[in-house]
Amino acid sequence: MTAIDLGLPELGGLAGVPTTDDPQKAKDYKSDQEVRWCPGCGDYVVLNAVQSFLPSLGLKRENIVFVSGIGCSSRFPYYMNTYGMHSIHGRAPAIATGLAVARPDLSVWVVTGDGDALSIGGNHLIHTLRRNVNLKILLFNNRIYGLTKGQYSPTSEAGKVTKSTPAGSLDHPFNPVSLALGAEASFVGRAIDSDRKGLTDVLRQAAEHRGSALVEIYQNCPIFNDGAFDVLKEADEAEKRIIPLVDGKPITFGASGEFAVVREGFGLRVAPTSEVSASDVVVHDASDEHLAFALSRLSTQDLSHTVTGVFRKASRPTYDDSARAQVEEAKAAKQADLASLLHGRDTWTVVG
Amino acid sequence: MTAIDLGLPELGGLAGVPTTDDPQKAKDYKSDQEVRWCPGCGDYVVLNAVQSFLPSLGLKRENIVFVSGIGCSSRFPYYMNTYGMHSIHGRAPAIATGLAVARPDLSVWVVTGDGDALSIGGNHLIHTLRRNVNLKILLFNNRIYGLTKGQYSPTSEAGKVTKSTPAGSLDHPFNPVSLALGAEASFVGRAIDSDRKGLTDVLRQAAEHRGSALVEIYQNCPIFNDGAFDVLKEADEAEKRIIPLVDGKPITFGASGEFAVVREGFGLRVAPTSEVSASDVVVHDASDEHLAFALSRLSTQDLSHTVTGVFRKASRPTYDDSARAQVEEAKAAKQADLASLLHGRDTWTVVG
Amino acid sequence: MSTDVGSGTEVRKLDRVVIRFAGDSGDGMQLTGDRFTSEAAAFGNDLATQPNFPAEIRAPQGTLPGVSSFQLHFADYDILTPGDRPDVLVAMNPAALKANIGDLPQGGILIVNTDEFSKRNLTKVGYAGNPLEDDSLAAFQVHRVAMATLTIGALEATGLGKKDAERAKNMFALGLLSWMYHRPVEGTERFLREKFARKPEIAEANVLAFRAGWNYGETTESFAVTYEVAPAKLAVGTYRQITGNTALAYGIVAAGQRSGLPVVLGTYPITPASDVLHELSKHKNFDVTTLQAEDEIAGIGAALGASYGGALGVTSTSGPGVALKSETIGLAVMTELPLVVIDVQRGGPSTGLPTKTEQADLLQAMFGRNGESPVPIVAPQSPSDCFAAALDAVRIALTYRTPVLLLSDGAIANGSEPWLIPDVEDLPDLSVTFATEPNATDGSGEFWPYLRDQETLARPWAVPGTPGLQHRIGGLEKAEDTGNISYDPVNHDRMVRLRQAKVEGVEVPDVEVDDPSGRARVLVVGWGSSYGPIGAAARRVRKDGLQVAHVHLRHLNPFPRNLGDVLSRYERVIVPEMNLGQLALLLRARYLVDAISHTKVQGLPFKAEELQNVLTDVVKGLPA
Amino acid sequence: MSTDVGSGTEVRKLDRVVIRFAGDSGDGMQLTGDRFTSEAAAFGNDLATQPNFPAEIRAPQGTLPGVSSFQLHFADYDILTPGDRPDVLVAMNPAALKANIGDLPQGGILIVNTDEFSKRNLTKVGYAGNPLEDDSLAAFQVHRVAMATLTIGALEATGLGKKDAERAKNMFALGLLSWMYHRPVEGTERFLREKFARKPEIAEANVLAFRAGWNYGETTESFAVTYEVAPAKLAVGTYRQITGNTALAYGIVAAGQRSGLPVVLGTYPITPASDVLHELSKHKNFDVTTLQAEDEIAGIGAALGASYGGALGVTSTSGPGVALKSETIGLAVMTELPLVVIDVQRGGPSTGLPTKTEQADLLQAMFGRNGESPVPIVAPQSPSDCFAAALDAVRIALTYRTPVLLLSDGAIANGSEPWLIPDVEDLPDLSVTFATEPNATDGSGEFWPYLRDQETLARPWAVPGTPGLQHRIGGLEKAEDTGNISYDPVNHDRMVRLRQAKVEGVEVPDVEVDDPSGRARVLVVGWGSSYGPIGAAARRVRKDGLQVAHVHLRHLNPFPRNLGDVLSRYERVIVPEMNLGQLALLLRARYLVDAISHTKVQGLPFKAEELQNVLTDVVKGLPA
Ligand SMILES: Cc1ncc(C[n+]2csc(CCOP(=O)(O)OP(=O)(O)O)c2C)c(N)n1
Ligand SMILES: Cc1ncc(C[n+]2csc(CCOP(=O)(O)OP(=O)(O)O)c2C)c(N)n1
Ligand code: SF4
Ligand code: SF4
Ligand SMILES: [Mg+2]
Ligand SMILES: [Mg+2]
Repeated sequence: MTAIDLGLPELGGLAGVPTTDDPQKAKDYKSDQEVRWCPGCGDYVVLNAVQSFLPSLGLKRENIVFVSGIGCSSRFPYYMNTYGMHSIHGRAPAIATGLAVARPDLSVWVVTGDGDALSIGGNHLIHTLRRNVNLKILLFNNRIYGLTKGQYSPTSEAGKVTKSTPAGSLDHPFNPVSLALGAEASFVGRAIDSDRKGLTDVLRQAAEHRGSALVEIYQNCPIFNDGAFDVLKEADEAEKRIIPLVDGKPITFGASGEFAVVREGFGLRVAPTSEVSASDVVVHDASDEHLAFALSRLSTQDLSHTVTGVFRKASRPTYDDSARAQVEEAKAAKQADLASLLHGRDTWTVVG
Repeated sequence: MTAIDLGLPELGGLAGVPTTDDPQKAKDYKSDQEVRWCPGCGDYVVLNAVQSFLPSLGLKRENIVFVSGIGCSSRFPYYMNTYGMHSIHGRAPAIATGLAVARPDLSVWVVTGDGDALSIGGNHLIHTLRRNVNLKILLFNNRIYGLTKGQYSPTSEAGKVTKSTPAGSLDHPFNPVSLALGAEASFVGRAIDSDRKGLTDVLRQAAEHRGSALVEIYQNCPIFNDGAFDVLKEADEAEKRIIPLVDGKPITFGASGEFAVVREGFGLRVAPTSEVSASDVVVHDASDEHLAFALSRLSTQDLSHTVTGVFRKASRPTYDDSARAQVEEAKAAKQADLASLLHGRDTWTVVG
Repeated sequence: MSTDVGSGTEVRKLDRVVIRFAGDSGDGMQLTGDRFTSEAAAFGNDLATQPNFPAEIRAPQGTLPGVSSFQLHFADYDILTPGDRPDVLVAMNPAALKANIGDLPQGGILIVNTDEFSKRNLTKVGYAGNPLEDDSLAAFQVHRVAMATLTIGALEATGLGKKDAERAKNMFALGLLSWMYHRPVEGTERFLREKFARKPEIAEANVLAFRAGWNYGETTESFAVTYEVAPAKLAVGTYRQITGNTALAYGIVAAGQRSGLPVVLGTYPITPASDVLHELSKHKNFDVTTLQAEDEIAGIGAALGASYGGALGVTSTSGPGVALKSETIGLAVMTELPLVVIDVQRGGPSTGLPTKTEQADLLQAMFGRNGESPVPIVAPQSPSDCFAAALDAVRIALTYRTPVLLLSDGAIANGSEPWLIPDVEDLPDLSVTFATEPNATDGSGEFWPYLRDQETLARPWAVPGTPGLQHRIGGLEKAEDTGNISYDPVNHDRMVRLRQAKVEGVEVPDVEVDDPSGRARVLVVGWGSSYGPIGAAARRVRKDGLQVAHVHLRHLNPFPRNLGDVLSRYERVIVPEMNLGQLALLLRARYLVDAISHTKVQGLPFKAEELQNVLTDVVKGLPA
Repeated sequence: MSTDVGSGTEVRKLDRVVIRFAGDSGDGMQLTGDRFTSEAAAFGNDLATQPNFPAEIRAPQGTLPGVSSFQLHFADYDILTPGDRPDVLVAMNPAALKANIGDLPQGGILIVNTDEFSKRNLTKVGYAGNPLEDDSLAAFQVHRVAMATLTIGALEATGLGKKDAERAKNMFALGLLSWMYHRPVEGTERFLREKFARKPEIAEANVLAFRAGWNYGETTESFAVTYEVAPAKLAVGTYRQITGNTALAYGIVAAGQRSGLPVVLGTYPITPASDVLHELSKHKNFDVTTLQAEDEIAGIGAALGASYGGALGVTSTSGPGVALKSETIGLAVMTELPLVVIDVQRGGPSTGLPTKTEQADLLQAMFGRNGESPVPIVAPQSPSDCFAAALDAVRIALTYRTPVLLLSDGAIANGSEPWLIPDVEDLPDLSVTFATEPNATDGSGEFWPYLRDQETLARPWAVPGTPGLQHRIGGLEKAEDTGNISYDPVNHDRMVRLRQAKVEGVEVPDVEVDDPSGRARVLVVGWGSSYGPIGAAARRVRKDGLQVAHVHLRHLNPFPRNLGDVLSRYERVIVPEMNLGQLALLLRARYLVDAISHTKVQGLPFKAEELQNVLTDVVKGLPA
């Protein structure tokens, strides 16, 4: 751990960001740019959810920044009436890190896609997570490259037939939640584009978390991967598949809680609630990294089960707070005397 | 999964690589290049171990290739009398992937450092692991950048004072085994430079595994991070700390097995063997990804406990086998008739 | 020049026509254009095409950014460009009209689908009034056709829903235009039946709509004139239509076959290069492996690894991807392995204009790496030429063991033209010889991986698996011959110069000067996709009785041996480029010739007319 | 010219001396050299130094690759280089002798530590016999000194183990040389006591060894001559020694202070640039944050993010790192944010010669990005000049809102020289003004992030947190003024030219021509670290009565306004570079001047003598 224990983790994710008492509306967060996603794209729903959610934080709008990479989803910042940068492919977490380090008074959000974050940008993502930079990372996972017109992505199922894989793709996909947990993430959540309430709830927890918060959002791309998440949207199927997490609560799901999550070895399995004893039902504990990992594995690629909500939330010093603390400490310890720096220890003088 | 099920996973890691009956010695694997690591560097020990181990595989030497990145450890290929490429920083897995795809008759090894593999090369590493390319990746982890003279690395402990972090580093380190597991690795092992037997055993299992095998090797850098693993080398300390894994065996350790690994929640803890019932002692199962993850977390940065051996070994089609199978299938299905390809479907003819 | 036919319609003979189909991205304009192209090709015209997509995947319907268009130029002689401006504009909605009308010359033919000109649609694109109803289109020959209504009417009997029926209106337009230009129609009907083989009712609907369009022209009297463009006298042989990206992919496949090497493409999708991957991924039966990597760096890394293993390693990308690949290109320079790096250039800098064309990566290709890191550069000059350029790039890569940069661009990539399909037997033999024996010249019996071929300066290609030739290569400077790491100052200097000499020594054909009269005093020098417009401009200038010579460079590094000589023979050298003067810079530096740049960086190809004016001015400005 | 002193030793006065200490990397040669340098500085000489490390961290002891050396040049006048060849070579072992003797001129002084000349050590480096015993060193003034033995002897009383005692032999050598050159010794003794403050017995041992060396000279009669080099007449002021990398780091710190901005360095270690990070990481009290990122791309990304947030973003690397950063530099060009990119050049291509110097990244800096992507380029000419160059780079970045490439190199980075420390008050004022108000010129009350300053063409810097100025930027082409995404062809052309014009309009001072007689007909043009050798060569040529003019470029892009004019005034222009002629290419292309390249790519700085010969030949070759 860092040498300086400032008790910083106790701060909220938004500490230091100026607030306003002026009432805000979703509309205030809409920019004047025409939204240019395809009709029916899941990105619209997420955009609306974010625009509706932000006013509840009561922040000064000018202190919010959205940084994105490249991809359909990465056009997000243009539509937000906040500050924003639509950067280059995969690099948004790196750019946002510099910004977050330089500016404790900003709420910095990263918007990225499954290709942007997990393909070209995979390294920046995992390093940002381990450093625990105070960024909220929204990963729009449509399991396809949208902007480049439909190649398979690192989250596409193996065997996927796309423009670039007419005989089927060969790669075993990433499970973004597992990957993030393996990369020491302090906060990982998941939501589904169509579930405004669930999404908003995860966004709120992410915003409140001090440190990197990765939120995977299942997002439909009606053009190149239509219906990828349909089974999670048809009511009866959804009930059998979606496992929403509430910290401290037993993990049950289904229309009337008829399914429960119980242990199996070091992992988990789903059982009819009626067939297990109440004490066997796993109680969610977002501070337990092992449970989080097991829940991530329960969420299989084929969506037989999809865990949503906050998998993990842990307190750890953030990189940016610590970096600023080091600077402040140094300033307190030693005056910034440029002349004496330039002179150093060994000088000599030439006189006329 | 890929559409073609060739039952390939049943193949050994070296299937397809030509063997020889000529007896081989360690010496045969030494190149004529002078070894140029610092005196006492752990890299020597690993080099010797690899050179001593390879003859036992009975492969044709010319069918072995070592590909490395940049770093002290990455000079490894120069010292091997095999084919080799000392490439550029962080990119060895990518280059080796192309080679492995093109050449099923080669045994391809990647040599890399904690900076090379986990800092600049992190993305290639995790993608190689998820793809399960048939590569053996030796990650020399000295928890420091050796070649550039001593900056902290992604595996250095937080708070580390180095040339680039006079006030202590701020990053929470990666746990390479956890990271690999989060990235869908099919084989992950760990060994300690000084433990020739343990190292050789992991190397053997890695070689036999068909798919990506990541082997983390704790390696001492006497110049810039001396003694980083000393506690694992002093006999009495080592006994209390090193937890060697044997698949199918209860996990106990200590001079006379006086410590045992038992469950705690979804994770693990160490207990005196005498205080737990035999049935509570966890039996290692390299096919259980949850157990592997728990074991990786038991191995803390401070080396209180260090699990060694093979954490995980799972059968999954390899990317390179599948890619070749697709090509072979296509060849079988359709003749390679260039003229007809060039003509396509719509032609017209201009006559004199 | 004109005759009457049965229907009473006058038939005018033309030598060339440019048609532009424009509509919403959902209107199927690309398909319509493609089909007309095929009809023209089947008829024996020469032709060239230029599609123009919106940047968005699906921009909102009916908006200006959502307009998609397809321009084709067909003629009774060999033409060079898709045409500067349309003679005929087909506008399927107000947005298409607004976005394209500026390009239609006075007197041009405008065919409008009136059904879309609702108040709402007009306001959406900022029309205050309805241009079909005021006199703003007075300068054109306007044909107002209710295409949707007519199509729906024609399909009533099919029982197809209104919405589905309306979808076929692009085929109505195609039918009408086919009638106007006396095109053969069988091909299109066959095509539609094949394309929708699984949905016969859709196939039938499209055929019906197509015929309805034809009949509309034939039966109504709105069209007083039809046009004939006779077949072109083209070189004898079998032709097909081909886009640049397809030709490039075929060139790579052919190179694999002619070299006997498996092809490994390591790549990452990016506009406008992705289609090279898409195309190659279909041809695994030619021993082609395509690897969609995690990023550009991994893509080129895999290609280089495959080359090291004895395959033909290829990577494809666009400008921003080249930037990322530059470190690995440097490694390929140092390890002296064959590698083809395809850059389908697009508008820059940074993300720039991803769907637009530009030639602004030449200097990046030359110099975009640390240290002295020379690479040969090859550029195709038209869509079909991508095939030959790819073979040539592979020839250089294999012969000289070097990465080669192949600079295509967005205009070539998506544009198409007829291609005289070569005989497979006539394709160059690209077979290579791998090293199999120790080669040391000191009697040591060792293998020296950097002992060079005296003629090509290439080093041996000794692939893993070859007994006795075990060796190690890498990015550190190597000792001459032995290839061992060397920090020796004099060796480094020598190796830097050897690598440079190797690239400078690449055999490339002399440039041919297109100077029919032999009396030109002005030379225009171009490279890449500007071949068409420059060539067309030169023809026009000559038609005006002025003289201009044209040299078009396929090889940008090294330059052809005779180039300096050629340049010195002219009083003025003018270099049109879709950048700020990159080739001009190289020519000036190399030959100290006062090459004058004419630059345009609009994401669009040059127009022949524009260059004609530029050249005319220069020629007329010469001292007497 | 020489006098006798008490000890009977003759004292000769010299105007300049070059000493090279050479030994095993474990022998402490860098420390020894540093100390001698400090002594010379304290004495008032002008001086310049050049360390030379092995590429390996710890190459095997006693081998050629393990040799480490430190050369210093001190004089009674202002000198420009660390010297071509040593007058005195101190060789601590056979490897050091073998590796360095080739540079010692005939008659040079050679001081050898005989203790290491064992059979084993000799064979290790390939000596058949002992060169100290045959006549192979006859051409030199050889002093055979058993330094280890003498040191151990001197330390016997301390009770220190033999091995520890022997370690101090470098101080013995220093003492001996200090005696020979009449150097002040107090500084060194004080230094040793401070350095080993925590291990007083080691401090004492080193002081004793140092004195023993001194006394050895004073008491034995082996040395018949000692030498004096009088203090130099330097500009009045306070001086210190400084290396290029330290000066660079200080320049950045100073720029932060003078601009009032926090500094954020985002970087990744790489030789020879890492020391910039190391140095900056020590100065957090100046509001400097250093971020060691996961790679070069993340490093520059973080720097750019910080700039976007209103900090001074800086990134530092060497050539291979620049290759990786190129895509992000392009983004900085497009977003028009200030950013300083430090490239401490090393031998290339690829990994190349990481510990050696080269100037071969100039064209990469100019052109190494996709599209038309202009950036200003600044190059320091000596170690201490890095300070001013860094301030200048920051000035340009902040004033014009642009990434700036700062090209240092390995020779400058590690070399050191005295630096006349500037007064802090005299440093330029770099303060910036952030945008705070809407600025639209159409009365809309909007904020237009791409509305340019008329004079500088810079856009406003509106940092997040500023109320009312919310806006979005990115890598896609922007509409002029509003900065909205624009695919408009004409806008793109205009923006490409505006970005170019902005960089071409950067204010840089005119070049000053060093042509003392005003009669030179030959002009030598250089840039970067070749300033010293070119300047020294020019002096020598002039001493020989010939005339040559020298121009040294700090600004490579844009070139100074008067450069074309200056070039045109000379009959011959010669451009020496440690590359294959990169600046020459730019000069030729821009000014059509027949600049002749003199190139050397050996990983080593030019020698003044070599350039003297080149220049002399050119001058003498002029037509009368
Ligand atoms: C350096 C670089 N490489 C490649 C591209 C092309 N590219 C743009 S977005 C993208 C992938 C988009 O996929 P994803 O991140 O999943 O976003 P989506 O469009 O699906 O929202 C690619 C390959 C690019 N713009 N830049
Ligand atoms: C593109 C690039 N960036 C940076 C470097 C400098 N560099 C070389 S090795 C290295 C890190 C080495 O650390 P590690 O991988 O842990 O290897 P070790 O030397 O410790 O064995 C760095 C930063 C480089 N050679 N190339
Ligand atoms: S392509 Fe897919 S992800 Fe992209 S905008 Fe269209 S629907 Fe959305
Ligand atoms: S610096 Fe460390 S890792 Fe590198 S060779 Fe020396 S001891 Fe080994
Ligand atoms: Mg996606
Ligand atoms: Mg390391």
